[in-house]
Amino acid sequence: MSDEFDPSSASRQEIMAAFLASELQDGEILQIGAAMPVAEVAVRLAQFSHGPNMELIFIGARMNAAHLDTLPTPEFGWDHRVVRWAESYADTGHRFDRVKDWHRRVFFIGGVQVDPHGNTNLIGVGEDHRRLRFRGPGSVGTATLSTLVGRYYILLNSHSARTFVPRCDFVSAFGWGDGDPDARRKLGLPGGGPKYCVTPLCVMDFTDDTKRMRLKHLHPGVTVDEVRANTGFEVVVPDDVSSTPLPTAEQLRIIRERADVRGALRR
Amino acid sequence: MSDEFDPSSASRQEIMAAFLASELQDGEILQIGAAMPVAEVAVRLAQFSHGPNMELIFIGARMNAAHLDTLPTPEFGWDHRVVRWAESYADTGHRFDRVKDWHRRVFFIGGVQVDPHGNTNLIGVGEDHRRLRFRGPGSVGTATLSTLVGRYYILLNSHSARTFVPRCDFVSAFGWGDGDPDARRKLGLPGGGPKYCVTPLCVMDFTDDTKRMRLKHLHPGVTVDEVRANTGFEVVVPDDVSSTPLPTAEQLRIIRERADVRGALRR
Amino acid sequence: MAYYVGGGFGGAVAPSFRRAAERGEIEVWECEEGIVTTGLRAGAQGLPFLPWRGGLGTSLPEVNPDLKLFTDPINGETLIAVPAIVPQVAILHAAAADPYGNVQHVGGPGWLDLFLQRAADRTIVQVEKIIPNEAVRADPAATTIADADAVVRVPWGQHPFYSRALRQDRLHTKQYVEAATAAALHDQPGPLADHLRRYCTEPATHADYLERIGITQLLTLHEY
Amino acid sequence: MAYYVGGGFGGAVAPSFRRAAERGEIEVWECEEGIVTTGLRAGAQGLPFLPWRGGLGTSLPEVNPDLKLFTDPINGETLIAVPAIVPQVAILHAAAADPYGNVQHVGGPGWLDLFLQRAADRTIVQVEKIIPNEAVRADPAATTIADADAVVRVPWGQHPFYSRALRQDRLHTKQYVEAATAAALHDQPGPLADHLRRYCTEPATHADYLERIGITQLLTLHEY
Repeated sequence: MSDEFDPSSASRQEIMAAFLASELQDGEILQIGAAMPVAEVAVRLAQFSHGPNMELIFIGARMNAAHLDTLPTPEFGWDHRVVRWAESYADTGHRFDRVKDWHRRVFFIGGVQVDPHGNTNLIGVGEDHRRLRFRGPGSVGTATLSTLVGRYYILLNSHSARTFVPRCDFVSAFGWGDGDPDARRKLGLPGGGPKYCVTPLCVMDFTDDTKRMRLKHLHPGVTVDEVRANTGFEVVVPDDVSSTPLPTAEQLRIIRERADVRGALRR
Repeated sequence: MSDEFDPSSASRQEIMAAFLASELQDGEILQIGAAMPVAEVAVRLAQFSHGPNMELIFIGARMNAAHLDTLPTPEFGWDHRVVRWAESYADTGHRFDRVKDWHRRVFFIGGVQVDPHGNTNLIGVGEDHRRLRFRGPGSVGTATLSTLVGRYYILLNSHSARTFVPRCDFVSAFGWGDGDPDARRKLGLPGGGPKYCVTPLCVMDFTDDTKRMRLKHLHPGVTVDEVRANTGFEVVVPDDVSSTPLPTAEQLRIIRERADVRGALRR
Repeated sequence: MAYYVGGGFGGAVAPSFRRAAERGEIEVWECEEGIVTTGLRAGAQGLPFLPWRGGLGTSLPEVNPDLKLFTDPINGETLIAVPAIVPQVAILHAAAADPYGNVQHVGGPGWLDLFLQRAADRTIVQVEKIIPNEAVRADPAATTIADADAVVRVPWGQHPFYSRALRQDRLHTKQYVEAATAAALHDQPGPLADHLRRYCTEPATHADYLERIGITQLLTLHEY
Repeated sequence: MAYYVGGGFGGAVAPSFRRAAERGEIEVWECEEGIVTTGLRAGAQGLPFLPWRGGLGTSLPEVNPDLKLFTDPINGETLIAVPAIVPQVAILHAAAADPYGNVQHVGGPGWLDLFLQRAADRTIVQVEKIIPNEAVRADPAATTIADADAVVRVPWGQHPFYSRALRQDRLHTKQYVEAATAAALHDQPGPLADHLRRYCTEPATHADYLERIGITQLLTLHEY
């Protein structure tokens, strides 16, 4: 393997993608929404490296791509260069015909705001819903997905105190509510909730007792202080914060030659 | 026109079919269930004689057949010789995707039992549902259709006191309940309910104030006493009971040459 | 679960069902097409119930106490709450599937099949033929079931009933209905026992069964 | 009604919508894909509401008071009652229709289109081409809408967006999004006014509009 794939050459986003890929188990059903480049690469890497039986669902296009040499990342929502490989379609609306098995699915969710308990907001920022300071893109399908999928990952393109707020102005996907580990069961939400929050600075999980965000891994070169300075609430910092594992050379090769050929994560 | 189509040669079932056809307006959507030979011929006669814009729905196969010389009557449920002309299918289950416009539809309903207020029973006969004396075929889609369609016709292959009972042991399609003209509105049933009951002996409508079956037409050769003797409740007999109109020679020609080529109604 | 047990297959009411129901040997969950569709949809959507209007005023909620009248929380209308129906296994027939469980119906799914599949925990689909995965990818919109748990190649698997490609074997169903009627209503069990032995218990394989029907008869079932 | 006004078309949030919503110039019926689907289904089924689980615990029932929490009458679970959504008119794009209103999508209906049609009082479908009624009868299972109230032949009618056969004109949507962003966020209304004049108000016919796009650009939109 040449130096081209030296683990130290991994970009932050490549590190995020490799970390997420290592989370995904063979045989799982991975659902990827629009405009999630890290998740796009993560599921491809997982499929190509250790998940030949994974099913990938891009918006509504479901496929197994294990036999392909490369699968491009989409440049827009329904990019034919991706969805042409579909084995079935489940269009908006129709995809709710069967949700009883969504506990088998894994999902990735973004947010305009994220609070310490993993509740997320895509609706907007402001006190008055009729006069938002910032109108967000809307809930898309995240209220339903976060309710039902086996687990999901909060995945952000930036890590700032503007995003990580003590309390979301609005919640479009319920994570752990006020931090009661039983909150989801009490509400009747069958899905497993958010597992990790992955950002360009770090990976956070949730404490067992209060379901509060806790630093788990720092990406190389990132300090605890940097995370603290860019998080609008007190993140739990345990003694044993470790470095995020770097992609192996083989993982980097797969990312760059097969999963992210146009280099979306290297910009 | 030859004597072959002399109106006096019409069979009872041909008279029933012609009467029903005269009820149907051009542009209406006519839904026909399984095992309803008189209705099968009636809708074909209506389409061929005066209803070029009618839509016919045979079980789930929707078509306009006005351009055809003949359309066979089915010998069994999904007879390919009929459904091959379909323009669309709405299969069981899928056909409930849109019921909001079923007020535009006309339906024909049978019954193991029929009561004076047009409630009908396809479930069975007996006091105890778990030990019926006669187990009927079941409600099929009639509970929903009778709730929603603009109007329907109760159509029976025989007229006997076993069928016309003072009170159905079970009701699978609600007609006029206990006879309150407002009963359907009070229950929230948007459909118009049963208009006529058509049998091999007569045509009955419903009184305005008590929604009780009332003799309207007697088929040729049938007497009021014959109807009374074969009806298990007191049917209202007004002064002006008239004869059921006979099919015209032209209607009979269409029935025998185009709508009922194999003569299902002449046996 | 009964919404229709009648005419389409050759008798007014299926005779063996009729006898068993009349004798109380089986429990009948009395329902109706709109109601069973609603219950299956609730099962598929992971909801405890869905509301339906058809059946108001009828005996259905009386003879089936699982159907509950309730007041809708928006307009205050009375509706029927149909509880979720969740089959453990749906067993279906379809035209084709690839080896990965992508099923493609041809000429429409027919009947309740997709509703059964969506509500069921698991689904087994017998198909007329296995097609390559490439054929599925060539027309992904034609895939009606994306994740069957098992597919089984069973040519003429719809026999003696019909699919969208093959007719009902009316000779065979007539023979069955006559035998079953004799057993159920006239206390003559012989012909039905013969029929069941010949077509159900004796054949060791589906091919054995088809041999007993005969290729001549099978070839008459192709619609066009 | 907003469940998504974002990225797929070229911007994170559609700029003109964003400005109008932030200024309170439009009323936003905040919802979500599962919820809007449920409301449309209620409309199509003539029901006052249907229940949905997705959205429990979120702000959706607060910011949209039409969504009401209620207790299900079977299991006693708390669910969201989504009221019926009934569009007066659904305006859709599809591949083909015959002159009688039989619409056939090719490559799947896409998006919410069939749900809109089922819930709407009336439906107008623009199609790439009109096909003969005989072609419809040759494949009735392909008919996705059996009773459109009007069909209109509009070649490249999906432009600048995409259908299952034609790509999005990303050159055009990019130009629009840049102009709309300048107007909405940077107080530079000129480019948007030019764009709207050139493509919306000036063209007298759809063909006029297509001439301004140019056949060269249109031909790039054919996927294969």
